[in-house]
Amino acid sequence: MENLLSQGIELAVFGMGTVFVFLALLILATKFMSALVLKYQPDQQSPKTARAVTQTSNNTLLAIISAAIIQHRQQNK
Amino acid sequence: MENLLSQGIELAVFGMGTVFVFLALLILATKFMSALVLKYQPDQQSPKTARAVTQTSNNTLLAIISAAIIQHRQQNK
Amino acid sequence: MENLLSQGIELAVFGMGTVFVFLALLILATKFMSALVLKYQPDQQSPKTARAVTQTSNNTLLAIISAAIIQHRQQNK
Amino acid sequence: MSQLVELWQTTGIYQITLQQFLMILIGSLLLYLAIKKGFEPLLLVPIGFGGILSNIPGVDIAVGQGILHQFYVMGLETGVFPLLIFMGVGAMTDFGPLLANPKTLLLGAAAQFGIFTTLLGALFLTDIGWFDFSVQQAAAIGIIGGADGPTAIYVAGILAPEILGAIAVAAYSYMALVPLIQPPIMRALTTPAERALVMTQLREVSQAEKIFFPLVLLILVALVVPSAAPLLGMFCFGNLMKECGVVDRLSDTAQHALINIVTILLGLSVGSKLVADQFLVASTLGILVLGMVAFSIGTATGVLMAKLMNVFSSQKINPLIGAAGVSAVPMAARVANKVGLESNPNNFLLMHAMGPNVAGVIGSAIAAGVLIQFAS
Amino acid sequence: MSQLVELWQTTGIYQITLQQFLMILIGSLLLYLAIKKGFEPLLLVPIGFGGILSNIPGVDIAVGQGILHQFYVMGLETGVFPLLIFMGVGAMTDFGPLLANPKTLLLGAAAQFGIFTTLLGALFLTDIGWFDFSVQQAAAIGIIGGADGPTAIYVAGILAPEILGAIAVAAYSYMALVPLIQPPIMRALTTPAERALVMTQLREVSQAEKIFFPLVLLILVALVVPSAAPLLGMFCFGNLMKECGVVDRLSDTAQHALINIVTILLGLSVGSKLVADQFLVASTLGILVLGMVAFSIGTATGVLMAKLMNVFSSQKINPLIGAAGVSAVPMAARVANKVGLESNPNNFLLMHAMGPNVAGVIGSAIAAGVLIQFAS
Amino acid sequence: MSQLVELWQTTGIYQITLQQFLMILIGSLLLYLAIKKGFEPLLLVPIGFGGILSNIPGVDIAVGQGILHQFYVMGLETGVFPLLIFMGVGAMTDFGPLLANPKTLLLGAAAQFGIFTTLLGALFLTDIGWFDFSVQQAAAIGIIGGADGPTAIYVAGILAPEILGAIAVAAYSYMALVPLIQPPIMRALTTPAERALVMTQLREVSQAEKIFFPLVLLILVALVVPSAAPLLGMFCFGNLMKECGVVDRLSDTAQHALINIVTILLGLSVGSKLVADQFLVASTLGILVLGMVAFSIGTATGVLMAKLMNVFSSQKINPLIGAAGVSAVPMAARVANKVGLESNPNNFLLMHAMGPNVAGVIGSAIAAGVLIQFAS
Ligand code: NA
Ligand code: NA
Ligand code: NA
Repeated sequence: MENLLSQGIELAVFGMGTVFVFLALLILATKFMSALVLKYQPDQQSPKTARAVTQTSNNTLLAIISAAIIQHRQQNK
Repeated sequence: MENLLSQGIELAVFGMGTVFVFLALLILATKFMSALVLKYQPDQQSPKTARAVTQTSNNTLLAIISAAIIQHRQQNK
Repeated sequence: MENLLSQGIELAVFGMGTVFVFLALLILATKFMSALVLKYQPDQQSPKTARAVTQTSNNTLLAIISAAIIQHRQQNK
Repeated sequence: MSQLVELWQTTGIYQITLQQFLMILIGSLLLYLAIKKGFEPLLLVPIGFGGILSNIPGVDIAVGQGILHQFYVMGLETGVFPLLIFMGVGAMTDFGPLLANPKTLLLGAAAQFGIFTTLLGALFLTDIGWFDFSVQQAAAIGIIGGADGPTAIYVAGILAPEILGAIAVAAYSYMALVPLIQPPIMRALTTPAERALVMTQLREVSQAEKIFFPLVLLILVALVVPSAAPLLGMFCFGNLMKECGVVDRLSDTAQHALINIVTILLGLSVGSKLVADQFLVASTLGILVLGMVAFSIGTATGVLMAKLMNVFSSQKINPLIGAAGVSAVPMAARVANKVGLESNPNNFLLMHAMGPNVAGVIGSAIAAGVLIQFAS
Repeated sequence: MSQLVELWQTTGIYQITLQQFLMILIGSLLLYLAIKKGFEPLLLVPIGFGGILSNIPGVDIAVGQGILHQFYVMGLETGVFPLLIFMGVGAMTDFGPLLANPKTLLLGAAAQFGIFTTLLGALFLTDIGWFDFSVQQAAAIGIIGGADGPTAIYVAGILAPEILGAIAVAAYSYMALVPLIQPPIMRALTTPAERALVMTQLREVSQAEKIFFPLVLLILVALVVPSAAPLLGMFCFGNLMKECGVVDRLSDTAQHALINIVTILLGLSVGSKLVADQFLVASTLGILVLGMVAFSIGTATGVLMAKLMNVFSSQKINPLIGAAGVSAVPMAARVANKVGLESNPNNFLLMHAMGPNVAGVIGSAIAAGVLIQFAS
Repeated sequence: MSQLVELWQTTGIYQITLQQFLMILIGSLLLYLAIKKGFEPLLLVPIGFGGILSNIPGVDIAVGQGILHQFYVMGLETGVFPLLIFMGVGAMTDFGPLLANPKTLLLGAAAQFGIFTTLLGALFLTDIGWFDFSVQQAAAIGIIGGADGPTAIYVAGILAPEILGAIAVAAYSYMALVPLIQPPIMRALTTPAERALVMTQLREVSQAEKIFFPLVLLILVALVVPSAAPLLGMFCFGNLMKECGVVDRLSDTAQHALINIVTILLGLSVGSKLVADQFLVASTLGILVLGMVAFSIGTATGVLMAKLMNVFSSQKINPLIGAAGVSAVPMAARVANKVGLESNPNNFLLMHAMGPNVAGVIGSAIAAGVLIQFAS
């Protein structure tokens, strides 16, 4: 049973160590990646924004069409 | 073959009996459950209604936004 | 190896032949089918159109409802 | 030259048998009924198309490593497909009308007479030597009278997979034929005055009752007929997901993406049982006739039970809604409504008929449990 | 008469054991918590219902050819279900807040102390003879502290399937209890001034960074902890589908139809491990207690790490967001926000807490990789 | 200390081979092409990512019990994934333009020359000793020229699974490269006057014709080339679901949830064939080169056939639409349209090119049937 506990302690030490080392490395890697990206694409506009714009226009279009139909209806009354 | 038919009759009698007994029990259980529910939650409002209200408000919101856009367009004409 | 190539040539000839024969037959079958259809259902209206009409009415309905809500809001201002 | 002969021998024209040709015609007929006549198209389009695929000569589609056989092994031999469909149906079912008038559950019981009399009929036909059905086969044929597709397929898959194709085709065809089969029986067994009876409006049912009902049903199944628990368990699970209001995204998927995917695969799997050598046998004819008998008897006993209940109860029910007890949701309820309107244009039976209609689903699932328990 | 006895012996009333009855009550309790109390309903509704189904006497649902056992074999024994869920979770995760403040990754590391101390606790309890956990079981119990459902189920499925049911129930219950478990610990370890600390607003993160991050993470996993690659690989794949912007239809399906289908099947599969003879054992009690300890320690070490970081760094972080490092996305981040608002009504920590929150997912997946590598 | 060494030996840095590193680069290249260049992203994102996952050292992902290998066994060894994709593609295909001008089917036939000349090319390269392709492998390589992803994967899965990865990568890459590969060939083989030819507008096609077409096609396949029936059967089934108008919910699911789920799983499965020891072999280079040749020849023969048809027919067709006969739907049709606009700004060929485009799908499926029949 002594053996079981010592196996557990070993597992805990290595495990927690790996988790910390990994996430520390990930911090470095992430900062490095972000620095690279910001260096080479400083003012890149995200496609999400572009899409949002399109959608807004579609909604506007819809509103215009609705308005037209409403007007048409009112004229026919 | 006689055996087959008698097996069938037995199956039919027990089967139909089970179906009736089960559904009769279910009537009792359902009535009992409904009585309990009505006793302890007499005026419970169903979440469905609440949701429907939210949706209506959303539609109203949409209509308001549409109206605003329409007005905006008309002013810019 | 000679055998491999000749097997390949045979496969290519039969394969290409089958493809052509099949698609030629398909042309005939398709033309025959279209002729039959046009003969027996010359002025069939496609369900797609019917559905499109329904949808348009729905949109119109929506526009009407929106207009009503807008009017209602304006009256309450 | 010899290669050209070899090539010719790979064609379907060379290899096709008369039986396969006939089955392709039958598959086309199913497609015609589904597309042109609107017969349960969600199932009969995949079944009919699968039936055609299964009878293409010279290629393994419904046997061996063929795709339809793989679907069959994956979903029908295991029971997974019908149970998932049942879960989706549960998620689409509203027990409100049943909860408002629980005694209509008895109508759902009465309509299952069709199942058991047909079982006896099949054994009688065997007794007199016209057919040679085993008890298992007779039970699977009887369940056609349950008027519930997934239940019929589930039972047939367990008790008599060799006749699954014929049973599924019969079940879905007759469910589609409900508007033709039921009205004459309903009219024959009722007077115009009975048909014109207007029922009192159903009370509102609370959310809590709808949440508890599938649990009450499940517990009762567990205590009384455990062998029906796979079917009704999945059904109640679907219904609980719908009603509990906290897992709407799961309920939506169960009602749409999941049930649609499974319907496609189930239909094709059933189609794989339409291979000529399994379907073109004398027993198929017997199954088709017996299935029709099962439907008719279930309709009749449902109506008669309603009349019987009116003898003992002061709160009268329109006997037409008894016919909805066979299930065939929601077709049978619509038929009851339509026949009711004929006698009294102000008589709206639809919601009243939904009670026995879903009761019929429960009833036939219970019957299925009994048959699986004692016939397998 | 003898047949009536036989019929009676098929009923559940005759066959049910006390253990099965208790498990049906426990399943009902899970449904109550899920539906009435809102405890992680997406998982606890299927798990609870599956648990009831699994304890119905006299019918094979959770064993043999039963449907829930088939789901279990198909998806949990193979690891397919938790990995597909993880892919869907990846497709729903926004790494923006983490990318804006990468050092919060350390908080996600610190909160994994709960995993390993609980592992040691389980082995200690075995050492003193209270329980009899193997190293594999201890590791699977510890991972409850990861506060991540699919990770816990994936690890338990590999290391200790016999206690999978208890582990899943504990993991999802405690994730739901985060708003009760965490605040007292957070308040005990921080001063009002610390809790009131307002953090500087996060910078905008570009689309390109969001696309590269899952790839950077994947490569680092491949180089350092390959045993975590199945979990984090599927997670990064889902996230890349979301962020890359060119496969939106796949990303949508991963976030909706696919994850919903798998959630239903996974929940039912987990429910199949609630059969009485596997769940009603002494070790279940130990698992429930140890799981709670794991959560609490993880919360505490997350908060303490945040305070430690403030000692060394000029850019202060509010220690409350350290508690979000256990994962339990997004519940733990909301709790951090709520506790922060108590001390300072203008202190909006939600976005700041999302960083350690998703870091906790990565941290516990790494811990899972180590445990699978060394304990299996 | 020895444990630290052991820990170090579990890392990827210690275990990775040069081949695996190269394959991770290739996977990243595929992701780059898919995300940045828009190369068939729906397939190349999962394939590229799967390729990276498959080459992570020290963990079983693409072999044994690994998740990608499980997907492979489940869906590619069985043929289920490509057939379900084909069903979904069928449900998205509009045969209207083809029905309005059926003789364009011949263009879809002519473009399959690429398949068979490439097959011969592969065997010739084996004959002269540069490579060592079997007839099965040569056939699977040839099918790249069919410019149809699921067909290529289906054939390769049956005839030569060991080179499936290279074939899928080649097929999807070249389909994405159609706008670069085709125009020079098209310009070289046509005069400006030919390219400027304006075609007469297509007639309206009735709903009934669209419903009957998949059935006519299926019956003809059954009679003439049964070995193509699994592929074209599922394709026609999908198309019938779309056109018949009575199973819209199934058609919607086949076009969205189902095809998306299968696309994710198929892509990852194909990625599992990018393991270094299977992909980094000399034959891969041969496959990539031969695939390009196949595409080019198909394009050329499509154009030439159109010119040949103009010799014999009074109703002239623009030879550019012949290039669309390779399939690569809808990319090749768009390319034809674009090249046509260069010569005549009022020349809209898109709808005219859709006919040969979908004809090319049929043509390559027929070719696939012949190859499976005679080469397996
Ligand atoms: Na029924
Ligand atoms: Na975690
Ligand atoms: Na093609």
